[in-house]
Amino acid sequence: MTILEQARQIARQSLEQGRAQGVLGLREAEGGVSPHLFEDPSDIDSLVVEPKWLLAKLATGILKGLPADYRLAVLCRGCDERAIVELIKRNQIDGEKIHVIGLACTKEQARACLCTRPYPSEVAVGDVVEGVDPFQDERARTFLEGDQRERMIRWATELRRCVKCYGCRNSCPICVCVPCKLEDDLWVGRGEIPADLISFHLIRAFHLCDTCVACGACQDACPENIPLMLLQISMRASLVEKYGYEAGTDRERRSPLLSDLTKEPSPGCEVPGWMDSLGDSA
Amino acid sequence: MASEPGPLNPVLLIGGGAAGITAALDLANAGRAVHLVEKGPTLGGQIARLDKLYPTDHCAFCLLWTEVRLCRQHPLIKLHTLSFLKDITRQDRYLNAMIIEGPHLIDESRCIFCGRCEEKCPVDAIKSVGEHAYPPSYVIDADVCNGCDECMKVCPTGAIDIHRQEQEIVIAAEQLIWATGFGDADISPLKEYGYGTHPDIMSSLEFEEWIAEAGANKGTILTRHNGSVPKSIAFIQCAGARDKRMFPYCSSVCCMHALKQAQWVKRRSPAVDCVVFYTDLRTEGRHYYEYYLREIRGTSLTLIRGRPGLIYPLPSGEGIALRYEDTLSQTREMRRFDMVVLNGALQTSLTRPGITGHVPTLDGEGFLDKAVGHYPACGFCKEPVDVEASVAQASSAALHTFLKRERNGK
Amino acid sequence: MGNRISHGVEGHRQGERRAPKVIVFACRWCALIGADGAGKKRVQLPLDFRVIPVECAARVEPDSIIRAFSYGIEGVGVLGCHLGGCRYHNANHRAIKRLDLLKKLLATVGIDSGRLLTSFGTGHEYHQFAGILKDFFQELRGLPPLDEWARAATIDAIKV
Amino acid sequence: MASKRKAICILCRCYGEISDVIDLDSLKDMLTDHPSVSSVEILDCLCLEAVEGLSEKIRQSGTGKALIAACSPIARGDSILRGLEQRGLNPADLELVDIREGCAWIHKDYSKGATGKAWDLINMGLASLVRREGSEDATTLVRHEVMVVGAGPAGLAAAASLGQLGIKVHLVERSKRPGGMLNLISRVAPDETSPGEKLAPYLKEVEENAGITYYPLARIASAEGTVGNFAIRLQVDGTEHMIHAGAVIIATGAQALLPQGLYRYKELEGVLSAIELERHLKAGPVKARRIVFIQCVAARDQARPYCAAICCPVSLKNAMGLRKGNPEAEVYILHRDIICPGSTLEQYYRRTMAEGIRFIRFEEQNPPVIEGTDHVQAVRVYDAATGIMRELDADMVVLSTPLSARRDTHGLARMLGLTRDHLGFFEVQPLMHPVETTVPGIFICGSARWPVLAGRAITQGEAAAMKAFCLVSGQEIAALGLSQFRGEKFAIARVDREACTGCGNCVHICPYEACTLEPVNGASKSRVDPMHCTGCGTCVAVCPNGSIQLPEQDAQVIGEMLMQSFS
Repeated sequence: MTILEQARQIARQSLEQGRAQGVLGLREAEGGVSPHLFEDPSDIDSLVVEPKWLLAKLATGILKGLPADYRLAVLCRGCDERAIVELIKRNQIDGEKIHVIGLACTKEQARACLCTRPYPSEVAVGDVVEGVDPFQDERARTFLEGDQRERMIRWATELRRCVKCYGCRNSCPICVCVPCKLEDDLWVGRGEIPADLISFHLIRAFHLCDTCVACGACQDACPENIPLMLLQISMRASLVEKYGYEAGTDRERRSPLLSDLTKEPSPGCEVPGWMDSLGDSA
Repeated sequence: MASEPGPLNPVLLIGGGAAGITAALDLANAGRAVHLVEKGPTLGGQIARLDKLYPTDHCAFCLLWTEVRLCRQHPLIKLHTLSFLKDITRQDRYLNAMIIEGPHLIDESRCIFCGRCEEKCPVDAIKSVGEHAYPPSYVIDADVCNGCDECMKVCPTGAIDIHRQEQEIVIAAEQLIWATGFGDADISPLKEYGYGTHPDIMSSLEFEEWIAEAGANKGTILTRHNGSVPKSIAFIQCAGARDKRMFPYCSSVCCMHALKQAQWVKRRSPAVDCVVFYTDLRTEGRHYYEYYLREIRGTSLTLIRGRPGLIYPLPSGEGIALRYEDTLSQTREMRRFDMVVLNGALQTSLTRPGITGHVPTLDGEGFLDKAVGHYPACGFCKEPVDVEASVAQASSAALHTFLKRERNGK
Repeated sequence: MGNRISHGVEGHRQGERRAPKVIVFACRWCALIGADGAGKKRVQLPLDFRVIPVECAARVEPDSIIRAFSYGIEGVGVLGCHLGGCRYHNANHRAIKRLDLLKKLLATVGIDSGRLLTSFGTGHEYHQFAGILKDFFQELRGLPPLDEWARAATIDAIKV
Repeated sequence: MASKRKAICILCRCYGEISDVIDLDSLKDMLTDHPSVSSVEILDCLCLEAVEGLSEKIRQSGTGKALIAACSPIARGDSILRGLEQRGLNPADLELVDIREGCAWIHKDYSKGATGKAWDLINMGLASLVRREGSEDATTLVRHEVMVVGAGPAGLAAAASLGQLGIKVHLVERSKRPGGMLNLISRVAPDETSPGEKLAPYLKEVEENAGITYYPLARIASAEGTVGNFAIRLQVDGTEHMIHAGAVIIATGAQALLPQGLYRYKELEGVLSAIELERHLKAGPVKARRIVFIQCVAARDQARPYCAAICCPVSLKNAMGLRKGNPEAEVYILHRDIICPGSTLEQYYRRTMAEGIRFIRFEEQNPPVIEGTDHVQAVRVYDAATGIMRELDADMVVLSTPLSARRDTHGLARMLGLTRDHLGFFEVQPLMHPVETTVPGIFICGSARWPVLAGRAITQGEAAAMKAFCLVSGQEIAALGLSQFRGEKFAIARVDREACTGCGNCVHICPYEACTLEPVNGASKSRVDPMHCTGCGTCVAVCPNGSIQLPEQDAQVIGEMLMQSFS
């Protein structure tokens, strides 16, 4: 059974067995593909899984308009699921109302996204392929390693092409703030194109430091193909290395940046000894 | 000279250390007038002499900071610095106390800390009241001052008048709280410790000031006799304390104090070999034992149980010799150190000569007699305690002044 | 002449290049007291730094640090209390974690992480504060200037 | 719009300390044309003269805002501000810029540069001043009542003292009888008074004082509210009570640890824990001839890295007690260190030695061994001081275990938002505030914060009572955050409900649990409890779109300051 057939079958089942009143997925119609909320099992034949299309933000919007007892299933990929988890943690989605039909990405897709985790927590459709280490990728490395000055020039050159279309922000499944600091003179000079090289891009990047799920939506959306996702990689790596924390993988766990060193110790930070427990009081 | 206390039932507080400050603030916050009598030029007492505090390694001034400012700014607290209690006469409901204040050769309220006087003074009689004192100001050491009025001439605000005299003030108060704290005692009488025979044999409070980050050496560890980096430092516990010849009591703060100092020495120059000679390691306070474990684990600090029998400077001048028995290995040894810190001989400051009238009686060990204490006391002058216990006592002493009132009221 | 010492920190005269501009976010409870002490002691410091007092190092939002760089400021310092000494119940721990991560981001885009100075519980004495500042200026002088950003913007894209 | 507002600008010469380096006159000229400056003035020494006239000028200046360029707040600047404040000016309308310590004194040799820097500093100050708006008062009326949790020595002392001061007290106790730990012991160390004597005055007060209500067999079901007005629901065997209190004093004490599985406890006859010995001694003289105490049982080790402070004095006291029961009794105390700090305890230690109690020091790494079949016969111990292995005949062995934190307090801690250390004892503020918790209005005393002897527990109880009294004797409490070392209402964080996305970052990062999320038509929005907020601004740094701010120094201000920093 092909991936597509698997997907359709599961989607149909979850509607028929009433596990969900609606399935959010992609539909192929009039020769185009677009997101669609399937509520009638008979429509499922038009459901498709390609291309990669992030539905998390859409799901957020849809759920707002739906009755409280409505259960929504979303057919989505690893990154998309992680985005949903992050949105749940940030109180944008009610975790009760949504469940995920996990779709694993193919090797090619993983490589294209430099995805470290090209599969959802529970894979319903497709087969798991292991992730890619972005630091092994030739192109990525030119942006992450090597001489500092060179990197500075390289990034400046890239960012200089920015036309400030806000595509990166709008396409990001996590960015939900209204108003947004990127539209505030205080942080980013208004009416400057290219956008302030440092403030626009670094503020955007750092706002996502501990929530970025590395979906790559920002750079896919960028008309100038600025490799925006590469800004996140070193920060994500350091969070994993220091705290074993990866955004979107655990609904219960909050970002380690929100707790002090006694709860989430950080290597290299010497906290007064009497704080780190030598045993419990029981 | 007897006069009625004011409507706010003023309380007279003797001593502006940690305990005094706390009691003063508590009373004032509860709406009572306070006369805070401090013998030094500024508030803070012994804590102000300390560099770091155990077990949190806070800078001492940092914790004192807010309290001192609040004291200074509180409308109900009248502060008398450079003052001491001369005489108490007791009426039925209140007391009259004679305070000798000053002389304030420099009027703190007019000093803008421009430092011209210090610069001008030919005999270096003028010193800042303290690195972190609030408000920053200068004080003239009357004993050093040669009476030339250069400072008066250069002072732009007319804050200085070296001819000011001390003045007698009579305070009518309803209550009195003793919070006179402690100081370090001279233990040269105990010859075996060799105090005074070598500049690098010092008391732990001297040592604290010597290694203080705010001090002359900016926190670097140097010997006193030639400013070289010491290779080894010995901390002698219970020197002069738990010792019938001097103070039979345990000063209770010294064990942690020594561990703290050893740790800071280690932190600043890890090469220094620190040895603590102890009798019982009394780390009973909140989180103290963990602090101690951290010492042992973190820094290579040596603990030896035993009190040195003899400490003397080596004739050749290179260092100080220690004769001791390690009572846990029952071995007699002789060892050379560059510096020796004598820890333990802390003495209540209550035994100040010259107080007349209704003075407190002291028990055999020099503390305010618990049995005959007419007025509440708190802090070290009541019994040897650490900061936490001392300020807790202060608050409870403040409370007792109210309770006494209630009783009197009934 | 007790407190008239010169720390030997030269102003912008030193070095051929213009001295770097520095913003220091100083925690009121620690570093600001050091800065104040430096004043009391008349320690001579380089001109081109500005202190912005904050109640706690944790209050410093990364955005304002980034914004400072975008204004052409070449070094930003965040100085707070020692671990376990924070007035606000370990708030400074959170600052430490956050700023560590920010350094990573800055390094990624070629802004040396040394340009973001974070130091905790080390600046409360006048000599410590002066020392930190002096070393910071020294380090910044050694780094490639940030106007590379502006210049780089005019160099043609490098093919990758 | 606040940013349109102007301020008057006062520059201080400080008798040349400033004006010798900084060219104040040219500063004045530049400032006169400044968009947000209404008038400029130079004075010789602000702190000594003209505060009176100044306040008038400021008040008449229309905007009532003033920027004062003088010395550091840590020097004299602070007193200037206070002076103006006492003359009725709003601290939010005053800004002190330090151009002495912060500029003139550290750039003596660069007059020109220093003047430029002063200009920048003043601009930064103005940026913050003209934007700052005074916050409205947030106050709560104070309930003149206090709830005391736990009727042990500490709790009783606190309750009794507050009662005497005419404060309404609710004394809540989990068991039936008041007295706590003292109900379990024979005599009180070190003065060997009976628990009854010790507690008599406090119990009397609690009984007789109409203002003190005693709730035995009570459980706390829920707790809400903040300093000034806590609302606590009580379960008193079945029935429910509602208590309102302006302050809460925690005196829940600690519990005795039983030496399970140590030193053949429960395996041999005659091996008892200290608390069991207390029971026997309470019942009457104990007829044991050879008694061996072992100190630091399950204490000062890896699992329990703390010294419970009271075990040594207690063992000394019990040793004396046994001697009273049987003057012939041989008593040995095996210890790792005798912890008797201070004068009273040290005297007591010496007295017990004089009485003939024998002390043997052992080392952690080779603890004593209990010998015997079904009844203890002897204790073998390596005497560290002599290096001899000794065999002591014994018909009774007493194991001194430490007091450990109550296991059942975590619920209480959660309800009141208190933190506990890893040993389970309640956290307090460091050193200078030993009875104050991180939650305003909640105080703590006795062994709940750290094991103490009854005497000290009572002192702490009184200390807590004093703090509570200061609080509840007032009429109302204003919510103040810390700003420049003092309480200011404009230092408290403020949320822009429109912008808030409800992400909850502030809720999770706030060290004081001051932020909460509450539903506002569908969405959840953050809310700051002004009584809990201390104005540290940690939340500001993690708010993704700056919807939470410190009015004192909001993002606008920081941004402006950065912009002005190098002109």
